[in-house]
Amino acid sequence: MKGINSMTTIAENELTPEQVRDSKIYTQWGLTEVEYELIVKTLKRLPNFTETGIFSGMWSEHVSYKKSKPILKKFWSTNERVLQGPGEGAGILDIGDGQAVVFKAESHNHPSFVEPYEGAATGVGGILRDIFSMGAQPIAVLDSLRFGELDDPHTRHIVDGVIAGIAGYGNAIGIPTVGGEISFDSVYSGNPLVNVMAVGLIDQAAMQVGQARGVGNSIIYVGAKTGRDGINGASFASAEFSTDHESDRSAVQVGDPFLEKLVMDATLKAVREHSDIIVGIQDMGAAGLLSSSSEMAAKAGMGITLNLNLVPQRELHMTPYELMLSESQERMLLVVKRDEEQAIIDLFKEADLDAVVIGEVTDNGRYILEFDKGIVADLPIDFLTHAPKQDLPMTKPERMSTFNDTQYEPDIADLKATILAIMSQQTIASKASLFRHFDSMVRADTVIKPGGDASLVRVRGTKKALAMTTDVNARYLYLNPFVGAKMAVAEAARNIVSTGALPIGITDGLNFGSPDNPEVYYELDQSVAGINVVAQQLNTPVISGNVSLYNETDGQAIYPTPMIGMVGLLDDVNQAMTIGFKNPGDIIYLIGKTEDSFNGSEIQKMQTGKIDGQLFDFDDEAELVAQKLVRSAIHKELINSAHDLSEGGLIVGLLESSFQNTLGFDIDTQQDAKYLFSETPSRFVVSVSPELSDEFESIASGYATKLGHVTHSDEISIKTSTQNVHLSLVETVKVYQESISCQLKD
Amino acid sequence: MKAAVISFPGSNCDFDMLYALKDFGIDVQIVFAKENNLDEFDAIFLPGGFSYGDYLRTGAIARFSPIMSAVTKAANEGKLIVGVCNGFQILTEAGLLPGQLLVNKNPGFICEEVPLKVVNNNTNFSNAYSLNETIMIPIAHGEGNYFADDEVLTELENNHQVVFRYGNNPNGSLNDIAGIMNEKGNVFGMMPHPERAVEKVTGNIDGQNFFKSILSGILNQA
Amino acid sequence: MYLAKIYVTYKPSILDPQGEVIKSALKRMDYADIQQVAQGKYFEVKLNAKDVDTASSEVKSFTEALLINQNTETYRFDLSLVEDEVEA
Amino acid sequence: MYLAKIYVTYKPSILDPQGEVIKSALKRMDYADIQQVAQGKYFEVKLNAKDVDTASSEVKSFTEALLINQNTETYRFDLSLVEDEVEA
Ligand SMILES: Nc1ncnc2c1ncn2[C@@H]1O[C@H](COP(=O)(O)OP(=O)(O)O)[C@@H](O)[C@H]1O
Ligand SMILES: [Mg+2]
Repeated sequence: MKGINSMTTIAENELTPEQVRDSKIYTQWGLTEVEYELIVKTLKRLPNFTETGIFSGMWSEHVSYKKSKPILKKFWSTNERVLQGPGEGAGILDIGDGQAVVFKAESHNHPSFVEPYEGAATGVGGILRDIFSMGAQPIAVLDSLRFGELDDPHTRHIVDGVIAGIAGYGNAIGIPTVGGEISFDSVYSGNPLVNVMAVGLIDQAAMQVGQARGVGNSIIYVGAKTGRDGINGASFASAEFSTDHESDRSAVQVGDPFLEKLVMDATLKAVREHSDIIVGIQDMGAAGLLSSSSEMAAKAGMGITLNLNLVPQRELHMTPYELMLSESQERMLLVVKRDEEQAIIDLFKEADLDAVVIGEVTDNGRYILEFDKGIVADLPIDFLTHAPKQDLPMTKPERMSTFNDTQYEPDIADLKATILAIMSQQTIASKASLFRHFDSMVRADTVIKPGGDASLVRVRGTKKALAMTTDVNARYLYLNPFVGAKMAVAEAARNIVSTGALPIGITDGLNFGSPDNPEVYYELDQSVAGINVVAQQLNTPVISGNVSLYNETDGQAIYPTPMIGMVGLLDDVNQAMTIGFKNPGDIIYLIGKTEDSFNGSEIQKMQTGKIDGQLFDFDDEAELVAQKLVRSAIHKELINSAHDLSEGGLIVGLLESSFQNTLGFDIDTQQDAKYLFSETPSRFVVSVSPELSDEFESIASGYATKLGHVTHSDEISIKTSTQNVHLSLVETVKVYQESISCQLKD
Repeated sequence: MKAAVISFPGSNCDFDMLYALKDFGIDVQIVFAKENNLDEFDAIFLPGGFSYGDYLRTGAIARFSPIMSAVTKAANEGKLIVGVCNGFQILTEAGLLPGQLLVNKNPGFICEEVPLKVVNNNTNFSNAYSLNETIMIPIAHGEGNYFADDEVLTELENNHQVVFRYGNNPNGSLNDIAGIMNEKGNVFGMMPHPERAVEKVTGNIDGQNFFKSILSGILNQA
Repeated sequence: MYLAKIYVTYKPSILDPQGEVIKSALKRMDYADIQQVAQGKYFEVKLNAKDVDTASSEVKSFTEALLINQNTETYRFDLSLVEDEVEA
Repeated sequence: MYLAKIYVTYKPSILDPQGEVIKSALKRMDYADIQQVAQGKYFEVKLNAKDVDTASSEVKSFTEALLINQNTETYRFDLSLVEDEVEA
């Protein structure tokens, strides 16, 4: 091996190791003094410019999870279905018959703020690569979006761009965007959240891992050429924002869904036809070629040597630093058995794609980069891929101790006006004017499209279907991160259960402010704890996820927002249940008890402009009972619709069930009218044919309350113990459907 | 009797079309755009998607791919040619159907089930429907706004070449045009996706009669 | 070698919805004085040809064949002589 | 009123996939002498401004903010004074 002295300095203007040290440029790249000193001490020399950049990328929070790992370790992630837990491109669960479902979530928050279209588009591209790099065919995309409020013109600009970006990428590559969630709150105005989740299907025999095993095996680069886009995006995503963001635009990548479709199809073909010679596959995501290559080697306990002159380049005169840290999209790394490369190269060439051997697996445990006949980096892989962990202090947020323990008392002097106002709230109103831009049906497998609870995608060739959803009500977490996180998992599961499916697993997107703030770190810790409790009760392990920290702008942190992506399995797609009322005369039941649950509710936000007070309770037992009851009623074919209750409470659930097939209803809640708006968890609204109501009541007695029945009239009639109201279905639908599109217009 | 579904780089509804045709018992296979011979096929389907990325103009590049000369030859021989969505855009670019598909009047991709009216049921593509029947078929496009100059439009109408019209024009198409055929009646294009509306499990079977029509059309010709 | 700069716009009779969208986005961003926006395409093509007339007729030919759709679009172009080197 | 003609192209160092696709289509169509194709965007924007300097800085500002992606694209523009009437 060539000694360190042969290392070359590349560009004339590149800093020398001494200049790197003296100028402290590494601090601008996100490395701390302590980390830099540790590097110097471990290497027993000064790192050169390229090596310093390499450490800054690999040790960024986005790649290394150095701050969140102590917390992430606590996730419960094993049960009888788990074939792959956290640690690979995506997690994998057994769904029987030799098949498996693969899923993961990814965030693109900062890029989407700076460059909404490309930020969101490349988010979709990135998460899809995580799925097909496992050897799985992507079958669905979901999103989870948080924006500021629509009265802010800049927010409207971001909303337009993000929606168009998700559509632009997902529609073109031909993977349906089947569901998601969107809500609005001013805490996100400087820091929107764009999380995307992708789901894939795989034959268990074809599973791939991102590992570089076998000395002498070849590292093959496939897909797009490397350009200067998104250089050091990983450290960009690991830093707080200031409003002076325009200069950061260059950290945003540009996506090409056409190219990705070619890469996806070719990669899957390679897996089908050459699984015997492919050793590992890894997508290039955060910190690009650098993190993909070093992590593949680290996972296999090997070393790696790359010749950077061989990397396909889109721009002239790129330096090693740029080549390694570029986040150009649509690129993959394959490890292929030595001397067998040609078959793989030919396969990609056939699709007009670059496929080039750029290096090999070694057994020396070192990460070596050659460039222009010299060595520009020579680092111990183990050290490089294990950033020093940071245990951070945490304290309970100040605000939590000031919260009043009484529940908010809604003002419903005018019940009709209150209902119409609730239905037009940004968070409640129909998002169809936004998700209509997503192709939710391509591949022709979508059974339940956006607009229901969970979405449902059939597994072609079987009777099975997969239910999927993304959920979190961050207002609850703001009031109480532990209980709020439990509620988020429970709500996701209720959505899955409403389709008849059994919840089987979770991916998460942990969106938080700066972990260096002990209150934020506490929120993160408590959220993970809350997720874990319910995940275990439901037997839904957390098999993958993503962390996005530093979601603050000018010191204003977002609400703790751990997005829960959940997947469920329905054995017989013919039993798929939907939220809409089906027949006039069907009896409507409420499952679950309604209590004073108003702190953090939609009606509190609407009437007071803020979220305040101690969060109401979550009853784990009641949740499990309600879910079990609904699933068994669906499997016994006793019910005609099922809809879970969440934001806005019973009134919103009833009306949404009514709108689907334009059927009215006539009910008497026998409770104070305010309970129409209560957000007590663990509740569903179901409708039952009169002939089956006895049988339904026999399994539901004690848990279900009869409310009334479905009608065919345009009228909605609601009695409560305090007030009665009649609504026109047509008028109410209009408010619900047009609220968002009206606000998005100028 | 054999059918081909053409797969252009960037096509993404090729398999949806293939499965739908198979469901109707048609012997069908995928043929790639690099190929140049379609002699063995009796009917040719151009599916939806974003051929070659559709960056220049929808269908503009696909039109010059090698397979298109074979498609043109087949069209001239009187074989059935069906373009759906991107396939329709390609057929117009290739001059096998008149007009052009422009950006939707309110720009942006729309995916929705929309009502279509069958305005000519005396065709190879609609004979299983009743005249003036309204069916629900999904659309999924950003550039489905049918445009042709007045002369061409008049000709289309006079020859009854318009087969489907939108009930609720979603994209600004002139004369509410959703699907047209050539004068000879063997080349057809539509923006909506009947292949997404053939199975009860996915919630809509209004597209079944489209395939039944074609099936009887192919049988008639064979 | 010749460099052709080709400008493609919609024919005046064709509505340009994208221009309208950009215009309203600009208004939202507080560029209040925008009156009208039209979006077109712009191509730079380098080609070899024995003289400027050949180059010009070549450009005309492939622009009409591929770059535009004559139903709705129109174009103009400038041609200039440039150095012979094409990078990458 | 001013008319700005804005030409957006990829930065010279960036190879553009769209241009590559067009170039290979042209080659297939037997335009053998094509060396390089770049596809860009072209905008015509009419705006009011009190003088040419204001107009110019306005155009610069919104082009950088909305019309281009500074990561990969660059632009130039011409500005001219036109009559006051806007159609449609
Ligand atoms: N919040 C989380 N919960 C569980 N697993 C996580 C979480 N965040 C990250 N992971 C796992 O850590 C691994 C690395 O994640 P990430 O860096 O986001 O992937 P990528 O390299 O594709 O960007 C993945 O296996 C992912 O599933
Ligand atoms: Mg990955």
